[in-house]
Amino acid sequence: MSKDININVHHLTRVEGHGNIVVNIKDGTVEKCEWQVPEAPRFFEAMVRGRRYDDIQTIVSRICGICSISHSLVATKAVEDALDLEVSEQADLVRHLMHYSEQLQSHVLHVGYLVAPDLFGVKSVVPLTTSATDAVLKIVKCHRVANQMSKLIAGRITHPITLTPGGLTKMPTEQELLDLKAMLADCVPDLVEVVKVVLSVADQLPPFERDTEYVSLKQTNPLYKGTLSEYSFYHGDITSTDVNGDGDMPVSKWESVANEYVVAQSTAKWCKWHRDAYASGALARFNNQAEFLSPLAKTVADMFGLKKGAPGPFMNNVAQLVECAHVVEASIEIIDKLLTKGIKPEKVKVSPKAGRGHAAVEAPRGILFHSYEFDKNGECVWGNCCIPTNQNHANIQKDFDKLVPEFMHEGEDALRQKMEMLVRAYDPCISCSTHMLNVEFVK
Amino acid sequence: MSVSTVTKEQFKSFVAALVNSDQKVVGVQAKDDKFAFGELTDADALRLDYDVTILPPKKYVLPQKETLMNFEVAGAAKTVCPDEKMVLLGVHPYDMVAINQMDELFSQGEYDTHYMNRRDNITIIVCDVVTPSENVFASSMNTATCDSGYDILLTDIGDRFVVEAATEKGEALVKTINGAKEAAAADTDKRKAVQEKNIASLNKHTLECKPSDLPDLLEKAYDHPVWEEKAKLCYSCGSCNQVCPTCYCFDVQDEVNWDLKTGSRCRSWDGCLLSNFATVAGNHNFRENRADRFRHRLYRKGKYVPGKIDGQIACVGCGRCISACTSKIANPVEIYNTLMEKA
Amino acid sequence: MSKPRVAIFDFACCEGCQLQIVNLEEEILNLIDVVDVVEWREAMSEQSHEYDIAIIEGSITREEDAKRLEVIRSRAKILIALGACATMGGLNKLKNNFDDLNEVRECVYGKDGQMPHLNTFKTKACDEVVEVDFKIHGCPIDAAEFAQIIRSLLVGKTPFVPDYPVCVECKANENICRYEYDEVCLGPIIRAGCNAPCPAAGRECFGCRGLVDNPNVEAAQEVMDKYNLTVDDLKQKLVLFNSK
Amino acid sequence: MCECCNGKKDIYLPELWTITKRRMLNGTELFVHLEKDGGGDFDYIPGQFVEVSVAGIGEAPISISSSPTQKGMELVIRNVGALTKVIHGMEVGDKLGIRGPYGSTYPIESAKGKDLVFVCGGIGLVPQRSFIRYALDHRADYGDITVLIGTKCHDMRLFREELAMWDERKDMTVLETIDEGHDCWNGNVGVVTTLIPKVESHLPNSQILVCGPPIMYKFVLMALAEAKVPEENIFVNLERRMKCGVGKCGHCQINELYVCQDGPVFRYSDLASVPEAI
Ligand SMILES: Cc1cc2nc3c(=O)[nH]c(=O)nc-3n(C[C@H](O)[C@H](O)[C@H](O)COP(=O)(O)OP(=O)(O)OC[C@H]3O[C@@H](n4cnc5c(N)ncnc54)[C@H](O)[C@@H]3O)c2cc1C
Ligand code: SF4
Ligand code: SF4
Ligand code: SF4
Repeated sequence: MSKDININVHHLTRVEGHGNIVVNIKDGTVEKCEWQVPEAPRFFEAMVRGRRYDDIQTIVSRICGICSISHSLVATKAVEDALDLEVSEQADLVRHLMHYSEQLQSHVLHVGYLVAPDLFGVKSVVPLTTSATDAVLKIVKCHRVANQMSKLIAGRITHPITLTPGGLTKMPTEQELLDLKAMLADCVPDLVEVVKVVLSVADQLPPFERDTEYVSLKQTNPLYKGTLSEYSFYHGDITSTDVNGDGDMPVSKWESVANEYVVAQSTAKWCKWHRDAYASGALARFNNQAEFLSPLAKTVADMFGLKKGAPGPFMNNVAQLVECAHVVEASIEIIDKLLTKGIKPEKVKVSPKAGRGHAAVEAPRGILFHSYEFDKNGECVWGNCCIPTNQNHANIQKDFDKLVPEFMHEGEDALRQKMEMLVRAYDPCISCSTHMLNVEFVK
Repeated sequence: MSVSTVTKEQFKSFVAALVNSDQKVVGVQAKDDKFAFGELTDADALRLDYDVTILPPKKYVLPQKETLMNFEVAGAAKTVCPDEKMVLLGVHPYDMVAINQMDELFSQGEYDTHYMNRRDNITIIVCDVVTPSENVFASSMNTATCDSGYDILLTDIGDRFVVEAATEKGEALVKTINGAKEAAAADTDKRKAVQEKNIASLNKHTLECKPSDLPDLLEKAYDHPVWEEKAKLCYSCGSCNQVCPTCYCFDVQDEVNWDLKTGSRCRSWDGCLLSNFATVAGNHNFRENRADRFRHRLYRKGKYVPGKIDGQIACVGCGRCISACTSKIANPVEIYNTLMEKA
Repeated sequence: MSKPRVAIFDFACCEGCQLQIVNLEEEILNLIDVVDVVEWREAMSEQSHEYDIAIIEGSITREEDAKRLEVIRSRAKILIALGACATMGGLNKLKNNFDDLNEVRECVYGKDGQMPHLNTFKTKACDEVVEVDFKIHGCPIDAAEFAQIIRSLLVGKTPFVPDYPVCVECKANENICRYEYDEVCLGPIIRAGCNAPCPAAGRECFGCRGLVDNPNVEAAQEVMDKYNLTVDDLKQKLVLFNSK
Repeated sequence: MCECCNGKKDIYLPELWTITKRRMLNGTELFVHLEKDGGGDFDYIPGQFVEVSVAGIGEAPISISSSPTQKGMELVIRNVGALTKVIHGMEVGDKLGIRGPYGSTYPIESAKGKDLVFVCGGIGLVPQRSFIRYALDHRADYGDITVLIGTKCHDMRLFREELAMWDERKDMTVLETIDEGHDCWNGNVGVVTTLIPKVESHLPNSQILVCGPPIMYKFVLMALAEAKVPEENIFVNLERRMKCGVGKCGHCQINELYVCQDGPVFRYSDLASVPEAI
């Protein structure tokens, strides 16, 4: 086997994660090992300038199709923070449903369509449609349920419509919620089947671990104390496995968590908090709040032997499955709560004022921060977004630094495959985590 | 046929029973701040006190989109027959008049089986107007009440409904209302009073001529400046067409299934205000100017369609186009009255 | 007959439109039954230079992207622009409203704004770079419309794309018009085909499908007056997806 | 027809016909000869049209170009859009869906014993051919037959062999012109109206039948007015967008008239109060 390895994976064009992998190994020595992000910059922070407060969520939703709900939600919250707007309890609960629908949709898509082919040793989900038709149909069904849920609550599947600063433009009816609940309950057995399918090939996840700082939200909203939503996606302070409850950061200070910096190998900015890199995402949430998971979610974690404190990036895929189970059960709990109180029509009236606001939510692939400032007419004068994929870039690099020496003896193909799988494990974004890593070998 | 009275409670029980039967029941329900016809699943949701529905009940005789036939691509086709039976509950008299006109138009000359089958499968319960809508002018169009087309006529006389069965179908349904009593003269008098009130008061806009004068009026108004004036603001959005109970123009499109071997031919609503309604190959548009399209609608209502149905004016005064037009230019009364000024 | 080969490519965008293809759910299986998807980075590892139909998502903002698109065009028999970014530049054209793109760079990246990989030019729609055969409108596209257009093409039929405004579908769905709440809605001048989900969800149409062929924008001034709105209110909305 | 339709026919349901001959007349016009599957009656009169469809693609009105004196039916289809493009790709043996015949007819009865002058612009020759052939097949019933044909350019001329045969005949006159001159053309050059003075003396007592592109009518009718042709003697064959062919869909309306029922052949004098017609 040659001692030289040159991996050059290039052209992943996308805001949240078109990436390149470049590895040069000469005579067994790693000369270069880089995770690069060369996406076409789109300048969202500039594009919101001069736009009105009620258009912000519409604009930034387009940062990413797959986490559009999270972007819309966090922007809406940041605007509400800036304009001092209160959101009703009912609207808050309904927004949770909307957010859960995206977690479910994104996780199913990621694990089911994008990671599963790796585990089955195929290049895409296409061959699985014939070799594992039943499993694929179950994945599709869970995906569809999540999408129908988005459509009902958010007005459509991608790029939500109903979000508006101060509340929602439309509430679901009680009948619609009842139907949704039935649909979610009906989806549980299919989800369990999907979990079992993944479990059956889980040994294909590379045995790789690295001690990592995990950053996520932590529930602080009293409304959700003692409920399944205590496992927070939507409210709370910023916490990390390194602070252990002592030194949580309020969301308004997110910039001192992310500590963004520009690196030459990337158009996207990188982040670090207590160490030189941190990870966010499903595993980070799990590692910080596993005790609040729903019963089924805990069962799923047990099936995979996933324990709080798990250090391996590949376990993020498992944590996503755990969260799928969790959000289904948490959604049902919220629907019950909404139905007990009854849905009341709401009309949102907002008067613009000057101010600066910050917000954070957990996107499926990690913690997401937005901040905006508005003038007295409600026109945006400044904006800043920090997306989870960027927060994970540095950590991906650190993982590479450890993974390459550990696995280079397996040869180029196996190494490249592991590196691609590692990037995908972070679910950086649908585009990055797909299999179209265009690999060229320079011999 | 019978004329009876029922209490509101009795009527509600009747609706509840109907809803619980395997019969499809469509009725007027609240939709946010407005009203719409929709499938009724709960008798309590029925709102017979509504002012006007967003869309007229024409959507049940001529749906927004319906399949005419299924086919094999480049091969033979097979008719799709609408055979769903339904009770349509709470049609206002002006909308009934509009359906009567469409019945005539779709059955005269070439008989349209798709429309007519749908129509034959519907049992219509008309109810006299309780709350006038903001733009209704049925009084001007002689459509505040109606005397045919329905199976049952319902009038709210305060504490009770007067229920008149007008057909065998209607009679059979009325028989299932528990507690219906034969209407006394006092009840029918009250009904008459309601109807007379409507004849006088469903008139938020007043047409300053008899409807039957419209064809002659239009005869001389083709080059009136009002067409250009109004149409300057026309978006060609066809909202006025869509919401009109008497507009029935349609488009036909083929759709292919995923097997690429089968598909269906569907018709859907069209509108003469839409900019390409009269465009043909070579991009020649026979009604290219907004004003020409704008005028065409008012001529259809007041002259062209009447020419096909014994002079009945094809505007029933529901006022929907007035509310629906974002540019606020579609009011037929305002236009017809303007034409008279000059004349 | 061999199945048509389809390749899907993305440029600057959020990839939400590709996601809508995935959102066809079970129908995706029908799709791969009738076409050979030979390249689709979002979903599979394979790549190919030989395809009949190229589907392009995203707008063009860099020299290297323009070149790549030209190569794709030269290989494809049919080129389809997928979604607002591709059909008209979409939201990405918001940045074109700034006179100086340098200012934009620095606004986002501060002193690092001069790094070469941040070089972009004004956002372009696909048809500003190469010839486009069909456009599938929307941000994001409507999955059902996408399916309808693809099936039409596969049977050799020119797909039906409405050239009438959103109001047509909005009215057919019995939404309450936003103007009744004195809100600006772009529905009267924006191309239909989406089935008016925004008014149905209680808010205005913000124009993601682009203008109809012959919009009556001259009427706007007077019409806005009728609702105590201003043309500026209208422009504020129009700029989101319909910047030049 | 189905049980639930009260024994009524579905007016929208096409019947299949098979293409038995096909040939391109020029770069854009396809000629097809069709036979009805399973035989059966199909009675039509010159001037009428059929709704032609390919299931899955769409439907469009197409004039019948053959004469009822012939067997089968002939159509000429210009490649302009979704449906016509697909028909152009069809072979002998392929099938078309046909509904009809629909619409008004040429005055084959009332014109008996009278002279006929056909003014044809471009593809306008197609429906006129139906009457021309009919008149030739009933030659004794009609007076002089004159056919004026204007075509945009030499390459677009239709039915060239047939025109040559007509030209040979002693019992009819054919005059042709093309808009732009061409090397292989030594005939008339100019628009079709330039032929009218050549037959002017003939006109006032003839039945004039006009069919061509939308812009042609205005000029031909002006020339005919100058030649003092009474409007009752002029018949125009009009085209409009059409979806149903049976007077329901509203697309083909010209003021109160429906092209599918009141037309496509109109007596010009009946169009006096129909401003949208010409
Ligand atoms: C009575 C009558 C007789 C006719 N006889 C003949 C004949 O003998 N031979 C012949 O070739 N043609 C004839 N035509 C014309 C023929 O019906 C049309 O050209 C027909 O549209 C072709 O159908 P298509 O599906 O191929 O074109 P389409 O795809 O329908 O469209 C062709 C063109 O029409 C316009 N158009 C159509 N639909 C739309 C739309 N939805 N929005 C905007 N524009 C649209 C466009 O300009 C488009 O390029 C006749 C028409 C009539 C009314
Ligand atoms: S024209 Fe207007 S008022 Fe008259 S029936 Fe139609 S929608 Fe109603
Ligand atoms: S509703 Fe008003 S703006 Fe729209 S087409 Fe009709 S007249 Fe024109
Ligand atoms: S809400 Fe918008 S799209 Fe709907 S009818 Fe009103 S203006 Fe048109």
